Amino acid sequence: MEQKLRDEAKALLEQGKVDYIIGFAPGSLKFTTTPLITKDKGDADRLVINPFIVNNLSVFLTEIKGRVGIVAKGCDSRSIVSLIQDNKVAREGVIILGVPCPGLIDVNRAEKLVGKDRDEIDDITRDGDKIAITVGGKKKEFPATEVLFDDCLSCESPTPEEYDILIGEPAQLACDTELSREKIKQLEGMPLEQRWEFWKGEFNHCIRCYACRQVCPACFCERCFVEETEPQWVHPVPRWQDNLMFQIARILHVAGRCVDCGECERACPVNIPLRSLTKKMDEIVYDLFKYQAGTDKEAKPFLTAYEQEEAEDLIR
Amino acid sequence: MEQETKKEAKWEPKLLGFLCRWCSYAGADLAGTSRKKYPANIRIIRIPCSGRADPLFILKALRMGFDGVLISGCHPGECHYQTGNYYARRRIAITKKFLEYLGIEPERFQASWCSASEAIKFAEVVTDVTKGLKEVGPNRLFIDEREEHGAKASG
Amino acid sequence: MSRKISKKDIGKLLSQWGEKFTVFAPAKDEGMAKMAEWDGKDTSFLDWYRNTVVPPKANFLPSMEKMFSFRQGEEGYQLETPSEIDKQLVFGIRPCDARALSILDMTFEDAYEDPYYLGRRKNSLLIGLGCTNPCDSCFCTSLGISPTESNDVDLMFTDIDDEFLIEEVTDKGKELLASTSGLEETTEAEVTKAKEAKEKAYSRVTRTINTEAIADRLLASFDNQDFWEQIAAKCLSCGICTLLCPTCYCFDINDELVGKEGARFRSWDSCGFCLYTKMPMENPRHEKWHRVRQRVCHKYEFYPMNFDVIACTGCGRCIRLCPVNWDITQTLESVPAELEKQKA
Amino acid sequence: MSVTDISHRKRFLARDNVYLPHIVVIEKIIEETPAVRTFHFNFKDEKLRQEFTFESGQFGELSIFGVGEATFCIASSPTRKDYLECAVNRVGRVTNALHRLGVGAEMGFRGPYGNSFPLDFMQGKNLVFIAGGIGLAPLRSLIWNVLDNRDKYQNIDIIYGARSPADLCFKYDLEAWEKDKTVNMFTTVDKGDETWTGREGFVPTVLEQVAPSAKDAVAIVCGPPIMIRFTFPVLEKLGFTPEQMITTLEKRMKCGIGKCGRCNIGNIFVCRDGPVFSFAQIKDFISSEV
Repeated sequence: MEQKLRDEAKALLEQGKVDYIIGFAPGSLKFTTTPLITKDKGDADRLVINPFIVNNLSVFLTEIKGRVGIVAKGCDSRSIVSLIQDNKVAREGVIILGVPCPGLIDVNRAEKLVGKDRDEIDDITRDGDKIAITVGGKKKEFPATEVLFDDCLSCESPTPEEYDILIGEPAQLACDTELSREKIKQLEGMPLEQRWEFWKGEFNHCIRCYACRQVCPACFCERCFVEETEPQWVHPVPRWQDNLMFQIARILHVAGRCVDCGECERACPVNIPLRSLTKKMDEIVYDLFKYQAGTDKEAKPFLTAYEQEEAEDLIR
Repeated sequence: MEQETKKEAKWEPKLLGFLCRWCSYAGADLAGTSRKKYPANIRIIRIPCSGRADPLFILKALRMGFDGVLISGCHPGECHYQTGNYYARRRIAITKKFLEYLGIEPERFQASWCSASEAIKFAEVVTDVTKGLKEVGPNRLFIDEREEHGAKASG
Repeated sequence: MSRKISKKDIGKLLSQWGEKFTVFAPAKDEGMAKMAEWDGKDTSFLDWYRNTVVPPKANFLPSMEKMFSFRQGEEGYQLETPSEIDKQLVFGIRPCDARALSILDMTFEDAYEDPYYLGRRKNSLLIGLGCTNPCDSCFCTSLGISPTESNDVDLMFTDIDDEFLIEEVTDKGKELLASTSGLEETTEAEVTKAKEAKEKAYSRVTRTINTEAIADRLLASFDNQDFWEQIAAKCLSCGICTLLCPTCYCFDINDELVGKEGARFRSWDSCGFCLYTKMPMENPRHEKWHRVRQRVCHKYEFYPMNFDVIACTGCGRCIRLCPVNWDITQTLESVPAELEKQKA
Repeated sequence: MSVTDISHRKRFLARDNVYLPHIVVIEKIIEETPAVRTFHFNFKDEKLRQEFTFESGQFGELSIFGVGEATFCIASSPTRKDYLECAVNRVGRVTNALHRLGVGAEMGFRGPYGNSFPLDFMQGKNLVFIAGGIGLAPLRSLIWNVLDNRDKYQNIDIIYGARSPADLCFKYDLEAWEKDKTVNMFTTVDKGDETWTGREGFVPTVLEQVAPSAKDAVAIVCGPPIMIRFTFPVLEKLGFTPEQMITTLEKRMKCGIGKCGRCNIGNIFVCRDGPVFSFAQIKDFISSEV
């Protein structure tokens, strides 16, 4: 699979069909990968496909000028579609190298399962529905659903729906939608006050690094509302009130664009369970309007469209 | 911005209304001139269309200490700009659901359609929303107990 | 001369110190490790602690702090500074983070003294804890720092199996030790054991960078736009690497107003943010590569020019926490040698 | 195994809180252009009024409590001690709030910070002042300073330009300098209007026409970055050495005292090491950072 990707990428650059290839290269730490953005066909040999290709590379599309060949998992391809819907990316400007993805391994979860840090783990391997973690020469097996990312467990498009070249066979996914929204279910079960207390506690940690925004392909505004000074919607000092307000408004802004790729939660250095917010928003949008982000490149973006009759029961 | 203090003997909710100038704002006017009684708890900001009501308005109002927010615009099909209220409707719907999920009492954010001639409806809506706010009590969402006690918040 | 204490007595020791100081120790908050006010009993951090996510600089330069409050009265504006903080004792600081504080001291003492940061520094004790299990992202040894030795702390603890060996580093530490009960003398054998442990830990830091002539190489590459653009390509312009860097100190100042009262706050800021240098008409660091260059050069070129020390301690946080694995050690490796520049 | 020792660099000294502003009161507001107002203010505290001193080229931080702080150069001359002046262009949150203030309003002031123009170096020399737009503000402090000690300096040329006649700041000063026989004043606008009878053209172009001699001269330049970038080459052509060209730079600043980090050009902090620089000091960075 990897070889095919490398060959295709090399060919695209050689034939001048693209100016850039965006893909994944091995990371500098164990069980990591890093985005590779290159014009050099020699770099194509560094491209990898493995269960750690976590980044949603479509975030780079809005800033790169030129034609791009981009490696995209199912969720990433939906982000690209969403960007096409928003006129941020021209379909003909990208060549999508679709990579079927049977789910990504959440290293934090693996760490917790074996009680060791990432660099103390010898190996993590996947065999179908089982994931084996080796520590100190001892191999322990876990059901894949316990080690994959939450967002992967409810993935509806493990094989990209939008692509130009598909690398490999369509993927099967060990889904567990219930497990995927377990945190949301927990929150929904709490009384209102307790929920608010929960988020208050979480956003007390927020340091306003804005990684959630920067990593999000749907956050493509040239200037974010949080940086406006007149009026100043959100106070720049990182106190929980404004941190939370920033995040609520951000998620309202990406409603209908968020494809549940889970990047915001992964990027967060202080472990705020952001996906419990974004995924919930996705559910709200689907429940009320039967709209799913990034599934139809011809569709009007969610917040700029309407039906004559919808959601009337929420308004007096 | 004024702040409610616990010391005040009788607490009255503060409701901030964003009213479309073509309908609800005129409706509020009509309610006044035709002497329809509605609670004085509402402070009104006139907006050109309910489609102008950014969710940030709601958040900022709650952050500033308003107990509730009301957005009111033209009935579907009656927008002065043809479609503004349709867009507003989607935003209102997702905002309402989302705020509730976060733990904000649904009474704190309400929306209504109310035409220029519906003075009675407007008065009813405001009365009803105010009643709801009285039931849920003062907005303490963004108040930090630690800061109230003068402790230093730190990283 | 050194002392020792059994690991199981660490709780007692911290309680004893807690009578005189507000004790901070590593704690996990929702899985995130940071220096938190010690709860009076939990010493489980001894089992899991490697380093915190939020660096201990937060104890001295918090992510936000009130600089002063103001009130508009009949007589005009009245300003009031916050009262001084309690004496703090930070237990378990790693040598890299302790060095980082010494590096920050230089900026905050330079030209004008920063009363908030220095006030906290003066009022604090640092108890170092040798790092016997460094992470794969650590490269402290390349920057003249040992994972187990430090002259930037007041006392230094070294893990010798069931006990900690305690060394005095400063007079402040000596004083503290003299007034601390429940410590035992060490034997020759234990001192040797500690020495071995230190050497072993030192050799476990395997990631290295070549700091030789790094400032010169960076200066020579300063205008090499191609190089910087390539380096910056995958950077997301978030603030993780800077805000959570123990030697990054940049801050923002903002006012908050409620009625006629308000306060001025300072909070962490990052050179990675586009608006950081934005002026009304223009922005000298509008492009991403400008900002990435600023971060790298500030640490490895400008800080050494001003203070004769590299403003990086090799703690590895920026590598571990980066969402796209942007690795500063790789960048430094790839800075073109000065020679090439001369050719061009 | 080696551990470097940097403890010798530690020292603690007690000092007053440098971040605490002094209260100043606005005494007069002068409307310069539609967007620029000059605020004439003084300390509320009588003792500070007496004791406060500064030098031409230094700056201060003005606070509007509840809105924030911004950096302004002091536009008045230290030779005129009974007040301070700052010219404020309305461009952002703080400056907008400043423009809403009236006479009698209180602000906060921290300063003076930064270095100043090298008067010793300038003495006995021919001076060429080159300014654009609101960039005249810091030079104005210096020009009045020089004119109040006129006999210490030789020839004085002032070249000042703005986008349009309406954008010319300190019109009353321009008039005074026009009348002053000891000063050669060249005022220009990028584009005149129907009432404008003066010179038209960009500042660097006018400078080329005026062509002041570089001999025993110092050029002091301040204006928008684009003007500065085009002015230096002209001066070089006229024979000015980098040491003879002096400018004062503007960067985004917050603390004003070299701590908050944002105003650096290379290892130089504009607030702490500047804002006044000779071209020799900054020419390495001029392409990308100035």
